[in-house]
Amino acid sequence: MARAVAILKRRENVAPGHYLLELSCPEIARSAEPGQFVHLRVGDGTDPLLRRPFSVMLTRPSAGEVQVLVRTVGRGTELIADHEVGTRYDLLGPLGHGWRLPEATENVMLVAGGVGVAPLIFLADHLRTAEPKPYVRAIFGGATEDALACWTEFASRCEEFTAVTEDGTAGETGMATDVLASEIERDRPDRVYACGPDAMLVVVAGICRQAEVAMQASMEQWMGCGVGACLGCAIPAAGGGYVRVCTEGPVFAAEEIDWERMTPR
Amino acid sequence: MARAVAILKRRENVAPGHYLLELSCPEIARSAEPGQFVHLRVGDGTDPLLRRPFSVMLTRPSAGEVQVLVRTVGRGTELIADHEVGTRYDLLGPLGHGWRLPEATENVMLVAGGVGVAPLIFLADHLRTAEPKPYVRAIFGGATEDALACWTEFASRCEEFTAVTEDGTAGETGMATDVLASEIERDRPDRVYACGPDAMLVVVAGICRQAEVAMQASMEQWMGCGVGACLGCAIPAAGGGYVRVCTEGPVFAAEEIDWERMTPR
Amino acid sequence: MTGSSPDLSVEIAGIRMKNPVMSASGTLGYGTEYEPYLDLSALGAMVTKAVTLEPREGNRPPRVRETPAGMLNAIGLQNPGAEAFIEEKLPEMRRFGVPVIANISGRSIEEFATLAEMLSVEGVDGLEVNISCPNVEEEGMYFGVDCELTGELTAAVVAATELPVIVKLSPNVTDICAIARAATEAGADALSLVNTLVGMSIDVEARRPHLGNITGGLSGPAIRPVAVRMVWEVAREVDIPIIGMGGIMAAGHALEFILAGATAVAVGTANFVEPATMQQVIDGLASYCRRHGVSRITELVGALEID
Amino acid sequence: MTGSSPDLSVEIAGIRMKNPVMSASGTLGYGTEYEPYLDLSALGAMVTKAVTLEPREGNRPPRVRETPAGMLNAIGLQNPGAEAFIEEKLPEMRRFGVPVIANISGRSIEEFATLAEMLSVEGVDGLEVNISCPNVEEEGMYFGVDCELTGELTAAVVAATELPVIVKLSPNVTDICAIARAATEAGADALSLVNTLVGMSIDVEARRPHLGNITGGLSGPAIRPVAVRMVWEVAREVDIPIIGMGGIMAAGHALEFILAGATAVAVGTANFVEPATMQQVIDGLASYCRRHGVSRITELVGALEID
Ligand SMILES: Cc1cc2nc3c(=O)[nH]c(=O)nc-3n(C[C@H](O)[C@H](O)[C@H](O)COP(=O)(O)OP(=O)(O)OC[C@H]3O[C@@H](n4cnc5c(N)ncnc54)[C@H](O)[C@@H]3O)c2cc1C
Ligand SMILES: Cc1cc2nc3c(=O)[nH]c(=O)nc-3n(C[C@H](O)[C@H](O)[C@H](O)COP(=O)(O)OP(=O)(O)OC[C@H]3O[C@@H](n4cnc5c(N)ncnc54)[C@H](O)[C@@H]3O)c2cc1C
Ligand SMILES: Cc1cc2nc3c(=O)[nH]c(=O)nc-3n(C[C@H](O)[C@H](O)[C@H](O)COP(=O)(O)O)c2cc1C
Ligand SMILES: Cc1cc2nc3c(=O)[nH]c(=O)nc-3n(C[C@H](O)[C@H](O)[C@H](O)COP(=O)(O)O)c2cc1C
Ligand code: FES
Ligand code: FES
Repeated sequence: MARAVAILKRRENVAPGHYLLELSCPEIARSAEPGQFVHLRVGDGTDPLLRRPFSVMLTRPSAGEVQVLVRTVGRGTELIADHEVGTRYDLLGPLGHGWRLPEATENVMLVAGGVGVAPLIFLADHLRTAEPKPYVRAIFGGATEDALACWTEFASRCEEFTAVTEDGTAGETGMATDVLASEIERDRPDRVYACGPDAMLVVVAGICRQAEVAMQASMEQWMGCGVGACLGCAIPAAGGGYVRVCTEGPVFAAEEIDWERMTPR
Repeated sequence: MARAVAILKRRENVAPGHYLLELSCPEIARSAEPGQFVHLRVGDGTDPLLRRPFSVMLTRPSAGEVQVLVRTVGRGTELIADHEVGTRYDLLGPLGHGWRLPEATENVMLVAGGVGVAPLIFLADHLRTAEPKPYVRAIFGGATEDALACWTEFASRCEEFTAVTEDGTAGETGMATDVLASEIERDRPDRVYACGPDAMLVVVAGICRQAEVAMQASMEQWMGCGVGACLGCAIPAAGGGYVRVCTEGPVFAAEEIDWERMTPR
Repeated sequence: MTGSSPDLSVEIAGIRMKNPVMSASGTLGYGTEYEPYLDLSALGAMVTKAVTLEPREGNRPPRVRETPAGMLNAIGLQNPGAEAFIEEKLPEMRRFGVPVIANISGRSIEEFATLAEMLSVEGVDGLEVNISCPNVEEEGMYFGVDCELTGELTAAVVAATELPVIVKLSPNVTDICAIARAATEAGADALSLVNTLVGMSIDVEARRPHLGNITGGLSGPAIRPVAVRMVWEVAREVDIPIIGMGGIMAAGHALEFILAGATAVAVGTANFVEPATMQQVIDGLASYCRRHGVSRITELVGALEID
Repeated sequence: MTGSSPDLSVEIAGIRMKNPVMSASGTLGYGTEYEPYLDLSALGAMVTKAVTLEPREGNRPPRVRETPAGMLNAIGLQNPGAEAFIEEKLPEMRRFGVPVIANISGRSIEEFATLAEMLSVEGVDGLEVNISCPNVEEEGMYFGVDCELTGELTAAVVAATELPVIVKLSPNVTDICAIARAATEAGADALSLVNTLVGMSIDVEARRPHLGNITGGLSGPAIRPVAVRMVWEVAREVDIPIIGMGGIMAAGHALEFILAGATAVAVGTANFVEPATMQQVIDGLASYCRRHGVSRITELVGALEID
């Protein structure tokens, strides 16, 4: 947890509205753990004003390199999409608590929705070299093919991989959560790791509770400080009150969250 | 008076804190008259928010080219100083009323202070091809050599040229206004054209009134709209009330302005 | 317009507008200044710069200054006065064939009433009573922050004219709803909100205020959250139409005001930044309606969902 | 510090600070969160997040949202309560060796008084009375917009503690000077202004407010002109020291407040943007003083030149 300067080495438009940033940032590359994020300042003015949080997708410590996958949804991400190679970013990180790793021999399931794939790619990459190695299955869902950015990076790091789109433009047709349910039927995993839209995570949490499968989820919330000071990134905690996505999270055990109150209005 | 898109073809750091922009903008190149300005939007966001006014320094109608000299004084100009070749600017112009040209055979004096040289270079360039040609003398003053950006472009377009700096780092030592006074002594011009800091213009106006030399000045004021609608760019008018720099000006005959009230607080 | 295009027309106190987008007072001059950049005949309505009884010189310069995502202005109601307005400016504004609303500002209730009478002429479609101009001492501000005075002033203007009376409120108050109620109960046909927030900025090198008037009115995107909040609060208190304004730069911003309860919106500072803003907002509203299957823009007024 | 360095020290109601730069309540957590990014021992003082009698869960999410050059927040006074604060948080904050000012927020005058008593402990150097937190209904807001209540509340707190009492004013009022006078006459030792402006923003696609609390407090550069204006107005009305805040991102902004009449300044939202802001402001103030031959920063307080 410190501040760092990252220099944009490469920017690739990996899918419509999705940009893969290759950043040179030795500190983060060395210290980031799967599931952690960086809080990045876009520009040096007031538009945008606040930093923007992005999960670390991959690191190459030896090369001092960090990869981040950015989906354009507004002002900040659209500016990033236009940045030239050589752009310098001021960022805070690595921030938050990442995935708690499985017992070695476990059979784990990774469930990604859209750009939520980023922290799961990092996890899958990490698990590849775990000793002895857990068996890793993955489900990657999106509205259309366009939402499955970096799916090869994801698939190539898992033993089994299922892509699913709502419109059937890629992989199976349907929702990631449907696939999860049938996969649990077929071969119950010991643990589920999920990241994606709240709506998806709520359903995944429901399925896992039912099937009594341990689950961790990487959550999102609009952020102020990113370091635990402003209490802006609160989400409902199990048993009442709130937890901070930036500090207690972004990765939480399913039991820590009040999924009832998480349900999108 | 219309809107145009200008594309940055070349950006040269002609002096410390001074940038010469070569813009491709056929409409402005064709229609701009000496003393007119363009109202340029820096970026497409809210930082900065308002457009920034800049005088046209030179045009090459055939090439559809416009030159602007920018001195960095704040947010907008500093952003401009960093813009890459190829940057597209949205601008309004040419705006305002330019220099009223002299009777052909006149003996005219151009007095420039710092970046105020821009509209006078355009005027000098214009007078070069006037038929029959007026005799053009010029004085270019600044605090130091660094403030005499584009002096060669200026000098090369005048019959006589005197540079003057307060610290003597270039040309004579002193103020442009001192040189003007002695030049009027030596050989009284029929008309003086001046652009520079308010403090300088006030003194020039005083000298010209004394010596009964006709004078025109290009004035500055913070602007809102740039087109006459907001009444934001007011400066004191002779006989009371105010005139709009963006519409009645930026070039005014000395008699139109209340130099008393112009005197910097 | 094809059959499928949504109906953007709205009515504010009897003033029919083909769309809800108007110019904010003091930001479009008298229209002509923007002719080269914008088809003014496409607007829902045009609002004039404040008109006063006598001509006004306005404040000493500098009069405008940029601030973060906003600007301060202290123009000081510079205008040629009611007579000159009617003779010289009004005919110019009529040319565009859209409703013209005269923004009036007076020093006393009597002056407001006299102005209202004078401006009740052919070609003026409504009056916007500027009880909140923050730039001239002892004037607008004085009325707009007090319920009683707001009521008296409104009643006096309503009595002096047959025209629809729109009262423009100041955001520089503790309880905007109380002022809104006072104006409504006194007979206002509609409300405009908000005017500018009183602000100030300083040149720290010179140790002087940037504005010749020391303080000025803050406008632009910076104040939008405050303006939207006030429209939302007032819309739930009164049942006369509201014209919302404050930092509108795009259709999405206009929609914030409409969803919060505004029947129409006005664009001010954005005109200086992008002269085509009002056209862009009109087009953006139409496409939003299409995208969301909204056949009448009026369906969106106050349609904010709260649980 | 070399002999030639300017003296940045100031005193606010007996609280000695080595420089005029403090953290704004609720934006620096309890300090520890920022340890990796900033040397907190360099600050003039630290102000806590609001402390309430009982623990508070805070408001439903989302709680923050960016707006043009600003942000809306509706945290809702989430805090562990006075006891836990004193036992767990205060010792942490003491470690940095700078004055700690506790920001207190209550539901009733009694609760404020009780809080003031409870927090009058070793290690708390002053109390900032938050009569203006705009996020919790029937609370802060309720006091801060009324002169009488502000007076009563201030008097009650002053009577309940030996500590310096700083009253933090709400900008959401018609007459900030009246409130300032009320607090001063009731015995306040200093004033903090401003708290956040009440604002709101809307997700037009979802037709819902961005914040779970619907409205929130607007902070950041967007509000700076309003904050500077209020400090300037109040500084000419009262003779107790003022802590100025609202959109300070750099030394130049802090100087606007100081020239307008603030003895000290607080940095809030900027901490989220750039954790080193407070250090940068301190350094910038020193170099400004050198550049302008100012030997004591206090010489600049209220040094704005008006003619
Ligand atoms: C811990 C964490 C990790 C994240 N990792 C990634 C990532 O790896 N890749 C990626 O593309 N995005 C990621 N996000 C989301 C990303 O931070 C937002 O999309 C981004 O901040 C939007 O900025 P903007 O200026 O483009 O959008 P804005 O203009 O600020 O807002 C546009 C829309 O984006 C959405 N949005 C804005 N901020 C957030 C936020 N903090 N969380 C969720 N939605 C938001 C809202 O719907 C908003 O209406 C992450 C968010 C969090 C909290
Ligand atoms: C008609 C006209 C023609 C101009 N021509 C030129 C030109 O050819 N080259 C050039 O470099 N500059 C020119 N200027 C000045 C130029 O517009 C300002 O320097 C510029 O707008 C500053 O923008 P900024 O964002 O960098 O500064 P800001 O951050 O906005 O302000 C920084 C400082 O710049 C000064 N400033 C800001 N706006 C203006 C303004 N409109 N007029 C005068 N001073 C201002 C103020 O002292 C301010 O404190 C002209 C101004 C006018 C009115
Ligand atoms: C330069 C300028 C002049 C203005 N003049 C007036 C005026 O004469 N009368 C009035 O009621 N409001 C006046 N206003 C306020 C605007 O009409 C509008 O209420 C305010 O600017 C908020 O809208 P905006 O943020 O879109 O600019 C003026 C605003 C600006 C920026
Ligand atoms: C996230 C956040 C939380 C805040 N919490 C408090 C608080 O608990 N008590 C209080 O008096 N002010 C609180 N404030 C207001 C700030 O202390 C400050 O008055 C205001 O934000 C203006 O300063 P700024 O623009 O520098 O942020 C909070 C502000 C923010 C942004
Ligand atoms: S973003 Fe500030 S506490 Fe999490
Ligand atoms: S800048 Fe608006 S009238 Fe001149």
